[in-house]
Amino acid sequence: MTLLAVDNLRIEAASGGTAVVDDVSFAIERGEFLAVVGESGSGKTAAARAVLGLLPPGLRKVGGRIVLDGVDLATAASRRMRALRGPTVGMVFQEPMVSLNPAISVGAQMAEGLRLHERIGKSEIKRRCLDMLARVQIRDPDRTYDAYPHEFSGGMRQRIMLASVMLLKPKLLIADEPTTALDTLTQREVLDLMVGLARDHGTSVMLITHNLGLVSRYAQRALVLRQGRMVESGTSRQILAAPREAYTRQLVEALPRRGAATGRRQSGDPLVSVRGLKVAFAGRQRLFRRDAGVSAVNGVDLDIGAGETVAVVGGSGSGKTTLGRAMLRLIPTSGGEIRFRGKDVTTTADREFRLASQLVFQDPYSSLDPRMRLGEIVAEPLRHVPELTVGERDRRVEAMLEEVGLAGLARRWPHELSGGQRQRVAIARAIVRQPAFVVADEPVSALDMTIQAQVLKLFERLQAQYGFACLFISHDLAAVEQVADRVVVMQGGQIVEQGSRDDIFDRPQHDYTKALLAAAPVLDFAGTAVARVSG
Amino acid sequence: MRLRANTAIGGALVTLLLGTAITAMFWTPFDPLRINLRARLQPPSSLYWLGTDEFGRDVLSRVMVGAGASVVISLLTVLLAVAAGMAIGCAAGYIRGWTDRIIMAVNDALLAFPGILLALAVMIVVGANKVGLILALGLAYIPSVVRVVRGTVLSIREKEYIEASRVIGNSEAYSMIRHVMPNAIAPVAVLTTSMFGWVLLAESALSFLGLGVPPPAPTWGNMLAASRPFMETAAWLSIAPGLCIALTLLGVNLLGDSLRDRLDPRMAHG
Amino acid sequence: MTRARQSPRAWTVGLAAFALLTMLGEAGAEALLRTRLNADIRSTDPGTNRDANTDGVIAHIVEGLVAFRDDTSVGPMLAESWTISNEGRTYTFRLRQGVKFHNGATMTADDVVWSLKRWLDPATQWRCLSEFSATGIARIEKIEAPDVQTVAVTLDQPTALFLPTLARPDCGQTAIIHRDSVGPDGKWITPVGTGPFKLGEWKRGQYVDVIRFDGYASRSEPRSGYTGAKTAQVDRVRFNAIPDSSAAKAGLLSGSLDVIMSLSIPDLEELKSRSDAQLSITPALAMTGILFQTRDPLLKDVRIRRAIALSIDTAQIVDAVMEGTARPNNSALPIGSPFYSETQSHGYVQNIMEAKKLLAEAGYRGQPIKMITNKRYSFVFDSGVLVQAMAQAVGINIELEVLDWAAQLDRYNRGDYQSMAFTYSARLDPSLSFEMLTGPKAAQPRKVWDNPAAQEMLRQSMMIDDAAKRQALFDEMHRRFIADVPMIVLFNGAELTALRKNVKGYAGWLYPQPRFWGVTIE
Amino acid sequence: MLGYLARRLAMTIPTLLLVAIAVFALVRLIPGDPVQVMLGDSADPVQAAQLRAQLGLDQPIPLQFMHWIAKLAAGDFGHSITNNLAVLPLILDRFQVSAVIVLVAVAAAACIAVPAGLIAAWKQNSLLDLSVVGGATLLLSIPSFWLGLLLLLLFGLKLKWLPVIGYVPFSENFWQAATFILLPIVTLTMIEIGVLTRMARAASIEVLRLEYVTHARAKGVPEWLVLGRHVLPNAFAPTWTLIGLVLGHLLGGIAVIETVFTLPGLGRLLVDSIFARDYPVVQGCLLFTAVIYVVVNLIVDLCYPLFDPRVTVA
Repeated sequence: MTLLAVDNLRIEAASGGTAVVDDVSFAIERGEFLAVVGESGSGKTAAARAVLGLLPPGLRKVGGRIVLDGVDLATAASRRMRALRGPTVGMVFQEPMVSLNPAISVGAQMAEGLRLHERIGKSEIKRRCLDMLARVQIRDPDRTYDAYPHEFSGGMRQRIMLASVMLLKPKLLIADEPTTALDTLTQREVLDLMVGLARDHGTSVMLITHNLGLVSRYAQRALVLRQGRMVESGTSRQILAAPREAYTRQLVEALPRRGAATGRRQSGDPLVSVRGLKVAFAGRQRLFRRDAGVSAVNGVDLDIGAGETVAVVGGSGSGKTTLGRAMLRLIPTSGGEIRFRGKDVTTTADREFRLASQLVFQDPYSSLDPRMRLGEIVAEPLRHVPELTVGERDRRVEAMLEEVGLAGLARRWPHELSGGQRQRVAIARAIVRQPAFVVADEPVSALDMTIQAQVLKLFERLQAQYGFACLFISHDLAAVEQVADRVVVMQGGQIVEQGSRDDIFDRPQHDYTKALLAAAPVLDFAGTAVARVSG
Repeated sequence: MRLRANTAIGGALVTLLLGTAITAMFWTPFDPLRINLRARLQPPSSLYWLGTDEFGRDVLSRVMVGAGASVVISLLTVLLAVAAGMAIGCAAGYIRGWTDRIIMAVNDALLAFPGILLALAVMIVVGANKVGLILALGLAYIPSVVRVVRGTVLSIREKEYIEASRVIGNSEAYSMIRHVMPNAIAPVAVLTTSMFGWVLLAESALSFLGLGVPPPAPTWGNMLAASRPFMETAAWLSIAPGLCIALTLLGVNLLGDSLRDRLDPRMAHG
Repeated sequence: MTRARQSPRAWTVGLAAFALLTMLGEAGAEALLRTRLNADIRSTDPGTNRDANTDGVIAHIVEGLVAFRDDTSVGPMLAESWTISNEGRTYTFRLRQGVKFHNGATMTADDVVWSLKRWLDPATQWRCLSEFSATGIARIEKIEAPDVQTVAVTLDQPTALFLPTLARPDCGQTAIIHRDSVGPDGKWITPVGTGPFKLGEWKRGQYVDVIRFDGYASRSEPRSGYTGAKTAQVDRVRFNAIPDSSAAKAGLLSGSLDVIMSLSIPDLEELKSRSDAQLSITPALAMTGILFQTRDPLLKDVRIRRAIALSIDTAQIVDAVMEGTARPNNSALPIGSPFYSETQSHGYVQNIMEAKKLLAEAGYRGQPIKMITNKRYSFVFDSGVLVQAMAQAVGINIELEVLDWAAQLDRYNRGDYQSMAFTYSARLDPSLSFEMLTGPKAAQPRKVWDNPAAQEMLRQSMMIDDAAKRQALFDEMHRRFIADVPMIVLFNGAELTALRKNVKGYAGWLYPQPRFWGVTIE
Repeated sequence: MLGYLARRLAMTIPTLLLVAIAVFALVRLIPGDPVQVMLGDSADPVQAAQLRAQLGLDQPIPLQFMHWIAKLAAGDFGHSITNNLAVLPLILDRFQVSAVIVLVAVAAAACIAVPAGLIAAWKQNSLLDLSVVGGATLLLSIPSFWLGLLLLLLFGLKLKWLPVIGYVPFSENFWQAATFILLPIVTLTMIEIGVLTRMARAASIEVLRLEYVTHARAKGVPEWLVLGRHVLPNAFAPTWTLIGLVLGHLLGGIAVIETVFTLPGLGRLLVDSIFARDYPVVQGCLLFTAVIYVVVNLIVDLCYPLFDPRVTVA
């Protein structure tokens, strides 16, 4: 029996009349798991909000019909709508940091829904909340009940969120990118919990995601959206294994895959070599004492050869970003040494090392000065190339921009560009001085799938062309698999395993590495990618 | 682009203000300084549109000339406060360490005084004239600017493009001038518009407390202050300059809002 | 009445009601007159730690040998009469009989000698001690009491100012007080005087009361200045310290005050129309005018100063500024002084042509002249604005600079100004009126008129006691004063006092201080 | 908590010391001195010198400063030069007047402004929002004393509902006192409504955008409860900080309003003392004002966790 039927839905921006969702139809049966797949701007979130009748300000539904559990939402009064929200349809949001009210205790937020929708006593409410907290594997439900959201990590908050929604046993659960902000391991845990709970309560799930791996792992059916329009729908298997539409194919192909083993093996002396590196963040300075510090990197040994790509993987808090920053001497180290071309650069401000090393940032929005034009941004590193004339410099900038596919855009401002284009600018800025060593800190994780693929490809090509060594920091194992020569796995500030790419991916030794690989969402169909769920 | 209501109204009011100020440079109905003891405290009439004051001077002419004086004083004051505040705030926010601590300690100490009283005291020290007024009010508002600028600089410092600049090999001073300052200008611009309003208010408040721009040159503030004893007998004396101040402030505030909306579109309305 | 400290706890309706009840219970037959001071008095010790408010209250409690009359001449007070001998150097006072101190003791020559000697003791810190030093009017060589009703004072040189100085209110009228006023260590306790009122309760910061002295022995002639008949008709006078003049005005209109003094001109219009208030407008001795710095490179040229004087219409200024409560006066002597004669009424007559001619002769080409003024006294400020406007009509470029009163006083005392609109407080003797203007600038920078001939005439006027001779001197000084234009006197002020309709018998006089003897409440 | 309090108080000491130095220096920089004011135009140099010696003003400035600080440390603010009253009781007395007005006005303004801002944000871009923002901006643009004068003109002179000027302490007659301070309170309230409404609206818009609001709605929570429970407490936190700043500044700075309504408040005392060069009172007032500012901010910070449990004061 159909739980939700959406017919010819059309949503427009209130101001301009631009369609955000245009003629979208789909249905969800009871107990079914539907994935709605799309990149940014596909209208997938707007469509989901429309089901709740909670479109954000600035958007309005202008056409189509939504029937939820036999109720046509267009005719439902707001009181009727409120009665539906909660017991009939619940929603889990993307950003765990802002989806719980910081001013109200966890228990009160969970109880709020129960109090509104069910006539049960206080103690019964509390009992059910505690049960649910235990169900989502919160360690200390009693303490959690009275605690405030800010005391929990992102993964824990997402569990609390899930618990508070599932408490009402909704018939439909809408999950809007529920794990995008979490690291791979946590992502897996939360999603497994969600699916388990949904199964227990017979809840249908509408999962909104851009991650095809999740689709293949959890969803029975999938719907692909692009710029507000439906591209394709069908069973997950059919869509992923045999996409009919070009766009769907493009999405599937954009999944990173292992390249041929390159010949970029470490040979001779390493370009950058790190021994026993330690980074500790000082505690807060109090009036008379200093709080105990946190050790973020704790005794790391690492060699990177010229032209080699070494990937650092690990969950959040593993110290991988700190390692990258420390190796570029952007944050002070508290122990160990860094050598560049055999020279100790740990404590001295070495100009040669500074000019020969570069960094590509994760967030393309904050890494470009909004008050500078692209040409100026890319030209800035060339200030420190002394013998360059103005004409030569301009030529090099223009050539570099062309190299990253932004020819002729030197006069543009960063805010005029898309995320992918910005990341290209950031890469151009890093490469223009032809560095020997580049640290790329999650360079693609903020980008859409198809864009990720393009940027990774660009990065590979540039590396081949300019021959710089690269420390590639990522939690996305798929991307790592595509670009890395060697892989270093970090946990708790230490390296737990390192080896060649094929060794790590095919023959992981350490439990943590195995867990990471197991959690990585990959397509488990024959054809495009190989499932590597370890036993 | 859609013309926003606040941009339109604010722009119109400010244009009116500037137009009046410029017109007054060349023409006013009467000499704003000419005393006519035979026509004292005349209510508004066809001859004197806004009436005359206790010395028989034409209120309309004085309001017109006062527009220019008020604008110039407010602009220069804001300029002084923003320029000094920017420099100090940037230094504190970027150098940090002891410099920052000392600057902020002094700044906090200054902030602990009500600005208007600080200005009053400074005004007595340097003398009640236009320069003194600009100096006094400028000084009184520098701490607020320093505070905003420092906060902004501290948040910009954490932006990745500053780190990028460091990675490139740029010196701290270069990063400061090339990357931090330009990006700190936007929030300061918003502050500037509201400060313009504060200064206009403070100028009139100072006059009210007995120390403003010296007569006979009219400013709205000293006109308003002088009107107080005639509240009951000649209300038009206080209504004209008061309304001018209120309308100008409204215009400036609305323009400030539209500027802020442009920087932070989420706050937009209408 | 319970005067609870104003604490939040007291802001309850209950307590307010209690206060109301006690207030009602207290309302008896006592005749209470309530007036206002703009600030609390500084002490009860006459002529030492004092200001104008202190003087005004103290004048109800203590009296001196002599006192000013209504026309600022000096008349006997505790003295019955006096004779001057020894070439004007010895003053022999015959004391009145049966004068009682507040403690019941009868005044004798011994009390007078003790009091005078106490004033002359530097430890007393008498304000007017310097007048009797080498730089002052004369030194006192001897104070004797030949008998119980006679006191003789011998000076080192004759002076016309001896009696006026003794009578000066700011000198505490050189009060004759009983020894019980001070402790054995000489420290001040309380004024045990001979006045028509005794000191009552002094609630610092709020009010000071004076209570009728039933044992008062009044003079027989009618009330005149600080002397004549002084009978207290009310039981008690309360001087409330109310700093804000508007609040005081509201107090009068609401009936919580009976008398308020020193009203401003704008207040006048408002109060005129009120049926429950009456006004008392008296010419005052204060003097408002425009001061010039004769050492200024520009203003040292008398032609420019004169041009300014000729550019203005004094009568019009006074009329606009004082709303008809004062008359124009270009003389240093106040209108109402016995020495104000026909000569003094000749001042400057507006003459635009002449002014322009003088400016051309002086080679004046619009150089700015700074004029300091203040907003504390609206009549000073308004005078400045009007003089500026009138001078502009003949091409004189005056720039006004508004200072606060204290800063202006500082500039005045240092002589650091080009010109200023200024107001002088009351001087009770014509010599003193000139003395406040005349003097060598090198030694006394605050003096505006540095003319050796005038200083010599002033010195003589202080020595001679003969009225006709003094008149001749003052007339000559006036002519020179007008010719030199060290300043332009514009007008003497007016004392504006408002009273509730039921207050009878009040009269202002030349000296701007209230007198509550002879006043009744109906 | 106590430790935090102690630390915060310790941190204010250098600030207050700086304030004290600044105050003292500023006061002595002002031309003219109390002796000249007291003696007026008849200041005889000998007398003036005598009086200066009596008041201790003839000593070197650093020495005067040391004396003042030493006495301050013992809690003695000195005595007024003009009327010889002890400074601290004088200040406290006047402060009561200002404090009542400011506290009542700011509380009233907050009670009106926060809901108004919340509703405007909730109905963002509607006609209601536009009129709330417009009204608030208008109130923000009116000079406080002018507004005060207009209110005086209307209610005091034309309608004669309220007394025009004056002041009666609450201890004397509660209702009469209330009539005297009603207009000043209304004036100040209207001005502050402008500032606070805009702040509350901006903060509410920020909060309304956050997902937990949608989360609450997605649970079926009715709209009034969404606003009351989820938006208001979170939007109030930044407004609360602003209220603290406003309070801190107003408590020392409503001289203008006190002048319009002739109230014997702290601001007036300070202005009058500056004009009288009453050094001990000026110094005392300015220092007191600074202390109030610091204390109010401390209280605001201490209360902040009530609205935002993320902030702890430990």
